[in-house]
Amino acid sequence: GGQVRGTGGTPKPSTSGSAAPTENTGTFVYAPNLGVVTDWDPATAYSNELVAMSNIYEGLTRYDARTQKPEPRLATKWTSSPDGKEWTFTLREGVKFHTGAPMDAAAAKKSIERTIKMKGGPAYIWSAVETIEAPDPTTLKFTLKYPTPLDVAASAGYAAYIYDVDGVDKDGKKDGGTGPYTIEDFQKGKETELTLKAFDGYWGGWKPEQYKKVAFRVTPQLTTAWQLLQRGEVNFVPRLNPQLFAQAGSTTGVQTSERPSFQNLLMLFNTESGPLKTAEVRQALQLAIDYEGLLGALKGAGSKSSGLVPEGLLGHHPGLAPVHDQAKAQELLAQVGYGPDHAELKLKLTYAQGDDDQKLLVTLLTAALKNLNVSLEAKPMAWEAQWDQGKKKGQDIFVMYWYPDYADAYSWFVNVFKSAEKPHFNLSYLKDAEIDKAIDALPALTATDKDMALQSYGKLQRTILQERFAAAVPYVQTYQRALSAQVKGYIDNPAYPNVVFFHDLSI
Amino acid sequence: MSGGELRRTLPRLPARPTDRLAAVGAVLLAVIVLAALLAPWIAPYPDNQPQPLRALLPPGGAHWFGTDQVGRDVLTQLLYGARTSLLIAASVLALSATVGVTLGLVAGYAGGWLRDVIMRITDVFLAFPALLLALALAAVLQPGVTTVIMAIAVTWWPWYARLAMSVAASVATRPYVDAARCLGVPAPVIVVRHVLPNSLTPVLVQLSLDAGGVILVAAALSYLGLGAHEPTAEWGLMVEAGQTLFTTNWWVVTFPGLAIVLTAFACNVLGEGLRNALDPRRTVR
Amino acid sequence: MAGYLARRLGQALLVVAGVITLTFVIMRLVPGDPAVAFAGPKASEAELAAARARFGLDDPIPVQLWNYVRDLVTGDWGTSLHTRRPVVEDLALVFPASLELVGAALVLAVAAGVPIGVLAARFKRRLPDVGVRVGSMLAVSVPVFWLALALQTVFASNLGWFPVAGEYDGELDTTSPLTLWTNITVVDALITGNWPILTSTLHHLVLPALVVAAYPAGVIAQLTRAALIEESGQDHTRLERALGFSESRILTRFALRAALNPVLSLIALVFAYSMVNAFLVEAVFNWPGLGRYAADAIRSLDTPAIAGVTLLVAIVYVLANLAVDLLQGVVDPRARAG
Amino acid sequence: MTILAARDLVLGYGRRPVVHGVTLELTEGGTGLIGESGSGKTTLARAFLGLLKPLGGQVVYAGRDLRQADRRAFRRDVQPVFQGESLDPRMRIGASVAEALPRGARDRVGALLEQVGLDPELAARRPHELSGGQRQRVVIARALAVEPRLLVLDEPTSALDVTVQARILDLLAGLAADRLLITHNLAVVERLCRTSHVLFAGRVVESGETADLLRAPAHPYTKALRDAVPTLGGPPPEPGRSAPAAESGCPFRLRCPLAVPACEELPEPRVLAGRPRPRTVACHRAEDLLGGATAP
Amino acid sequence: MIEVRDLRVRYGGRSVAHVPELDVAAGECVAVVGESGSGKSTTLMALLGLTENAEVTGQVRVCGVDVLRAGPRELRAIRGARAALVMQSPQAALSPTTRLGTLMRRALKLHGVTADPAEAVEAVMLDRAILRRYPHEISGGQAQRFAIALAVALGAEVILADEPTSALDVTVQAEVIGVLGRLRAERGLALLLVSHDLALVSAVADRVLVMRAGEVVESGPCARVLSEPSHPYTRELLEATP
Ligand SMILES: Nc1ncnc2c1ncn2[C@@H]1O[C@H](COP(=O)(O)OP(=O)(O)OP(=O)(O)O)[C@@H](O)[C@H]1O
Ligand SMILES: Nc1ncnc2c1ncn2[C@@H]1O[C@H](COP(=O)(O)OP(=O)(O)OP(=O)(O)O)[C@@H](O)[C@H]1O
Ligand SMILES: [Mg+2]
Ligand SMILES: [Mg+2]
Repeated sequence: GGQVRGTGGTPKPSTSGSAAPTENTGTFVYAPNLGVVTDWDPATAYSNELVAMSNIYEGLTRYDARTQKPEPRLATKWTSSPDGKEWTFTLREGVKFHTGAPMDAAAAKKSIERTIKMKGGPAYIWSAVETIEAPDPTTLKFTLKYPTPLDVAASAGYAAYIYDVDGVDKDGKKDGGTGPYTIEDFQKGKETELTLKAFDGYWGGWKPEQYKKVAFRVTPQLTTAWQLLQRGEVNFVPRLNPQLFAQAGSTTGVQTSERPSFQNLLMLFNTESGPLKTAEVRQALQLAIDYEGLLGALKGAGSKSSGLVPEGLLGHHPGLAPVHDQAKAQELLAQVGYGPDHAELKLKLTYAQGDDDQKLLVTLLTAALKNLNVSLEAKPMAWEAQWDQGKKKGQDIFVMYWYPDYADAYSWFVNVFKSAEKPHFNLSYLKDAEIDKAIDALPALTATDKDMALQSYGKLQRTILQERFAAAVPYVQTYQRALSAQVKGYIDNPAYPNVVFFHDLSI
Repeated sequence: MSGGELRRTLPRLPARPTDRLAAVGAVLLAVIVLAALLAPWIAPYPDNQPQPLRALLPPGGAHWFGTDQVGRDVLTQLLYGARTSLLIAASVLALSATVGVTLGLVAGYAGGWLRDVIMRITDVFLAFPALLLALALAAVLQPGVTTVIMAIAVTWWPWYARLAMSVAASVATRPYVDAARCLGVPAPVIVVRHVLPNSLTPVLVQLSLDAGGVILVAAALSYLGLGAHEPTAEWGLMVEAGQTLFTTNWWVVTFPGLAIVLTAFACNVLGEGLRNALDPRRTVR
Repeated sequence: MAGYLARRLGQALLVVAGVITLTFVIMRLVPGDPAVAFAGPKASEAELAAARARFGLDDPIPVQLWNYVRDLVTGDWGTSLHTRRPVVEDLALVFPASLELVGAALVLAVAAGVPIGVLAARFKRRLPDVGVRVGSMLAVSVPVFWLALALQTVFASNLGWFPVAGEYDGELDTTSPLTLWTNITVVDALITGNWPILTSTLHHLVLPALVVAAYPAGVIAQLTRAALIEESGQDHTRLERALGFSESRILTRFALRAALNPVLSLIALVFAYSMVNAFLVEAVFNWPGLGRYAADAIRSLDTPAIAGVTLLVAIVYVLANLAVDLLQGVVDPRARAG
Repeated sequence: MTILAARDLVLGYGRRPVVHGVTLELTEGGTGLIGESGSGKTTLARAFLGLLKPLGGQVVYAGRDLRQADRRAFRRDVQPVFQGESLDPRMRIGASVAEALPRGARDRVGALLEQVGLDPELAARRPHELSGGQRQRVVIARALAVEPRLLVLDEPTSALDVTVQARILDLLAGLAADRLLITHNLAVVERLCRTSHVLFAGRVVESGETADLLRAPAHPYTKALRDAVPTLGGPPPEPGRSAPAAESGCPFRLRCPLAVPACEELPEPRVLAGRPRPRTVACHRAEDLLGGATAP
Repeated sequence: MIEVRDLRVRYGGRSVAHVPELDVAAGECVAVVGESGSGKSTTLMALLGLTENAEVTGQVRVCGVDVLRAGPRELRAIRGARAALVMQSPQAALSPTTRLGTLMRRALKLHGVTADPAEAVEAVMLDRAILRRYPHEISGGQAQRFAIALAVALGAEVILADEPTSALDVTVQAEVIGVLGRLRAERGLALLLVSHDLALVSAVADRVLVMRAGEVVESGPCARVLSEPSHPYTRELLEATP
């Protein structure tokens, strides 16, 4: 398959009012910078394929970042018991899998049970589930081991899909989803790696102006992607650099969308060994970061953080923004014998190789710290190597992104700041029983008492950032998308990074 | 190096000025080396001084070559980058020539199975595409200037081994080497006293030709994120960091690119001139 | 000749064996657990252990090497951690595109480099010669990645003469689908007479091939010039002159064939070099070849894939050398004796 | 007295033999080695100097196989003087000569140079600053430094002008050391070597006293060589038959005016008694040649 | 056939060869002898306008063409066809990648001469099979004779032979000299022979030029120069000749 240049690229202004909407014969071309699909199994897929699969498969719910709540998808409504351990979902009627089989509670149960059994990376979203029952075709009942907000978990971008277990095909020839699109052609390694076509029996129906075809054209270089977008050869570029994005904003035929994401950059300080064992040094580091300058250099690719939880998630508190105070930092360092008039402080930092934004942070931080007589040895590393070294406590500052697999702030705390015998992602090596206890209580609170949960999140963040100084949050990433101007209905949903829900679009 | 010594290592330099083009190369290279050495004094701004608010200013009064995406002066970064590039080139050439020439001389003089073994090993390294082996090694050793040097040297020495081997093998059949053997001079002494000095000319020529190549490979490695990294100033890195700005802020990419081209060009032209002057019969590889 | 061939083949095999060992050693040295690369960034310890067992990473090193060699020989080059498909299949898919690009570039390089070299030699030390020398020196001094960006910006983006990226117009897949035989688009389009795809591919090929061709064209021009000038300093050229042949005739009819020999052996070298240069160019022009595959593999520390690419390129190099050795026998009768 | 001898010596490069079973002794009064270009003269000389390992047979030095012999004594006894680049182009003359001297005796350089008729001042120069004749004298001086008993001379003068050549030959004739001389100049052999061996295609085809050899050759090749030398004021030399060396049988038979069917068998070297002194020849028709017979 | 007046060749201002007078008539053989580097080859090359980067002055007429003032076309017309050069080290003077037959056919075609290459080589007692060979597959003597065959086939009236036998075995030398002598007798060929071998010269040449350090020190009929030399250098040469 392929896109038809000219029809897909040239906007056909939809004459408003009386005339019947034009039939959309174009192909929507998405330009990812990496291969699209590596794993076609909806149970185990845990990578870039999310972008395509979210349009082929659907979960019970879909998270809406504006309302901060899961919205109905395959489930039309759901209830939970007061203790948050029993969840009952009512399924949508008349939904068919692409295989032709009907989607009912039994099928849903089968698919979730298969996902759990496959033990793929993302299957943990169901880890609270004890049993699943399907008392009637439209009722799906979960009994949990411990309370958890299952409606949010069920909105996850991975492993939450309801699919026909007989439709799974690891070669991507067919699929067992219920979503608006189904696979037309998949050729690994080709430039246009994947094309999707409309599934005629989609429960949500089809309007003439919607896109019936979608293609993924792999474009590693973002300048290339930008040029293709300008020439109308592609319709959507998930990421541009700030300069090109600014240019896109003033280019006719191109529209842009900008939205803070659920992904923030973390600088985890080694609280257990090395010079950062001293709390004052950690605090000084927090203060030494020129947050505004960094955001200025990012030119809109990031927004100021406030605490660990990005805006749009339960747990976000507006008052936790970090401050830049070079003088205070110097003072704090002086207290413990470092700084311009004292001994030189040498720090080791590791960050992701090939990430421009992290590199920017490193460049600015190195220069800023030099003025404080702190020499920062920053090493870009492949993730595997960086992580390996991190687990062995081989650095003073570990820089990484964090984002939740489903829209729940719990992810930051349980993974990054809960103590563990052997460090996994808690690379600030924080060990604090009190914090652990507060973290463990979070899911139940979220499932039962959202206000209490919000308070608890606030307290935890203050403890971790402002008392223990275990980490710094330089910024929250902002998604900057560029798309053809004639496309209507695009809304960036940060809960599903880089995903375009093509069915929502029209010309 | 005194004049006498120079003549000793570079024999038969024709009296007439070799070649105007080579002279251009020599001058160009001298300017670049000087600029690198004097960077701290001639650079208009201090090394690695980001000013995010002055980012991406076009070339003009305060910044002749503009500023980059974090507001560093591009000219300053270029001057400091010259140090990195030249350091890498010099280290790689020194390392690989030392290893390669030593092995090559031994192989060429000794001949027999020793030569076969050494040559098969160099074959293996030659079959490895330089950039790819360097990539793999950079992945192993962690990116950094030292890594670039090690990685490129590992892929570069076989060329010198080969070259030195073939030259040494032919020198070893010269009557004066035979004469030395007949006088009972021990083999290591023969290699050092007779074979080495007489094999050096083509190696020197190759070294100067290769300097440009090393700079290119180093830039490519940095460009791929496997070489020098922030905050080290390096030309390949500058191109990489700015590559997405080609259409919007051309100066960030164009100047470092030109710097690479000019330096490589200077080395190549100079090397070619030297070769023409010293041994016109050897062909380029 | 047969004995020579056998010896040459034996040497080539030895080199390949060495490359395999070296590849293996390097892959073992890569820090970071390949299992981590497979199991994903948020894998649990149990999942890591499973992945490790799956790749035999717990076996002793010699056993691993032995298994590795055995698998390679039986055509099992491992499974890519990233694409999760057999590496051989991946390579079969992406290699032809690279071959197409590099092949086109080399054809361009030879077609341009040799005549340019002849021109320079004919007008030695005069204006055309100086122009050619400066030009060819510049061509070998330009970083390909930079040249690629520049040409793309100027000729595709600003002037619009050539497509920005890709191998051919995507729509042709539907309007005139291509039957694959060799996986090399140009060749397949020729075989099946698929003109739309052929012309589209050639159009898309121009810029990337030009970029990849810059370096080989430069060295070929330089070498042709040098070899011709060397030839024309030889006694036999004097004889040809004494026989009344004109300079141009001497260059093209006598000297060129002898000069072609070093050019040929050079082609084997630049072939491998261009292959790697293509890696850098493919990313810019979005060429669906080995380079993009390798870049992904390196980024995701996909050990089997990196090893596969390395081996493939090394084997290509060895084969190219072999081919050149044999070709040299055809071009230069003196080489046949050796 | 014999210093060096070859017994059934087979020599070659790689596996390919170019010298096929040569047996000869280097006796006092100078030994000449003459023969066609490419016949293996240099190869043989290199073997005598221990620079080339025999593929078969042995070089005998002081009664023992060279491989078991005392290397240091051998190196002192036998020294080469080659044509061409025998001096390291990068070393000063003095240093080159000194290399041959033991550590304590470096001051003898000047004396050695004087011995070969050179100005000691030349020690400070490099080879390319000397003329060909001077260079060759330096080489001889260096060889003489170890006071050898035998000089192996491979075309020591063929690159030189006839005038210079004459002076070098005078020098050689006056030396105490004995010599093995390789040349294609028959007049030179006649002057400097009492005995001579004629090589053709890697085999010794004739050996004997030089004077006898040239006056009355017993092998057609020796005769062809002698007859083809132009003489001052003499007639132009007569062309002979041109053909490559034969693969089997007598290697010279394709060119030989006297060839008969019997020549398809390789002639063994045999001693011809008398006439006037005994000599060895490998030819079926030696007697006919000496007897003055012509082609059948 | 050859007329030289006051020929001087300079390399970078340095005079390397100076010939005040040299004439070679049809059927005649003139020899040039002298020490190495005395300018013998240079003189020969200058006669056909083949010196590179040299400054050549004087008067040179070869086969009626004023070589020093002729354009490239005129020069190419006499080169090979009328005045042929037989170079020192014959094998090196043949293009290694060209079969002998190909070279000969190309040369014949160039000058529009119809001659049978096979007959031409057989005339110098070479097997016609040699035409299918490459230069490295033949011996030095064969190459030498091939070069002569080439000159003969092209119908050259003048042959300039530069030390044609210095590297050769005396038996092969005899052959080459024999062929040239026959051509002189049969076709009135004019021969200019460079050599350092006085004995050979005395056997072949009518007249002789003795050169030293770029100057002609003595010239005259062969018999006279060699029997009663007037210049000390000639005497020295003669004395040294065994
Ligand atoms: N290094 C070598 N490798 C291979 N073959 C060789 C080598 N040196 C000489 N030969 C061959 O060995 C044979 C004998 O060579 P050698 O040099 O001994 O001849 P020569 O009698 O000294 O001839 P000349 O009179 O030309 O010096 C020749 O056929 C030559 O081609
Ligand atoms: N192309 C050149 N450029 C500069 N000098 C040259 C050139 N060709 C020859 N010469 C010089 O001209 C002089 C005469 O050289 P030529 O070759 O004519 O000598 P020759 O008499 O032929 O010597 P030989 O007997 O060694 O062949 C030499 O000093 C040589 O160095
Ligand atoms: Mg020899
Ligand atoms: Mg000469």
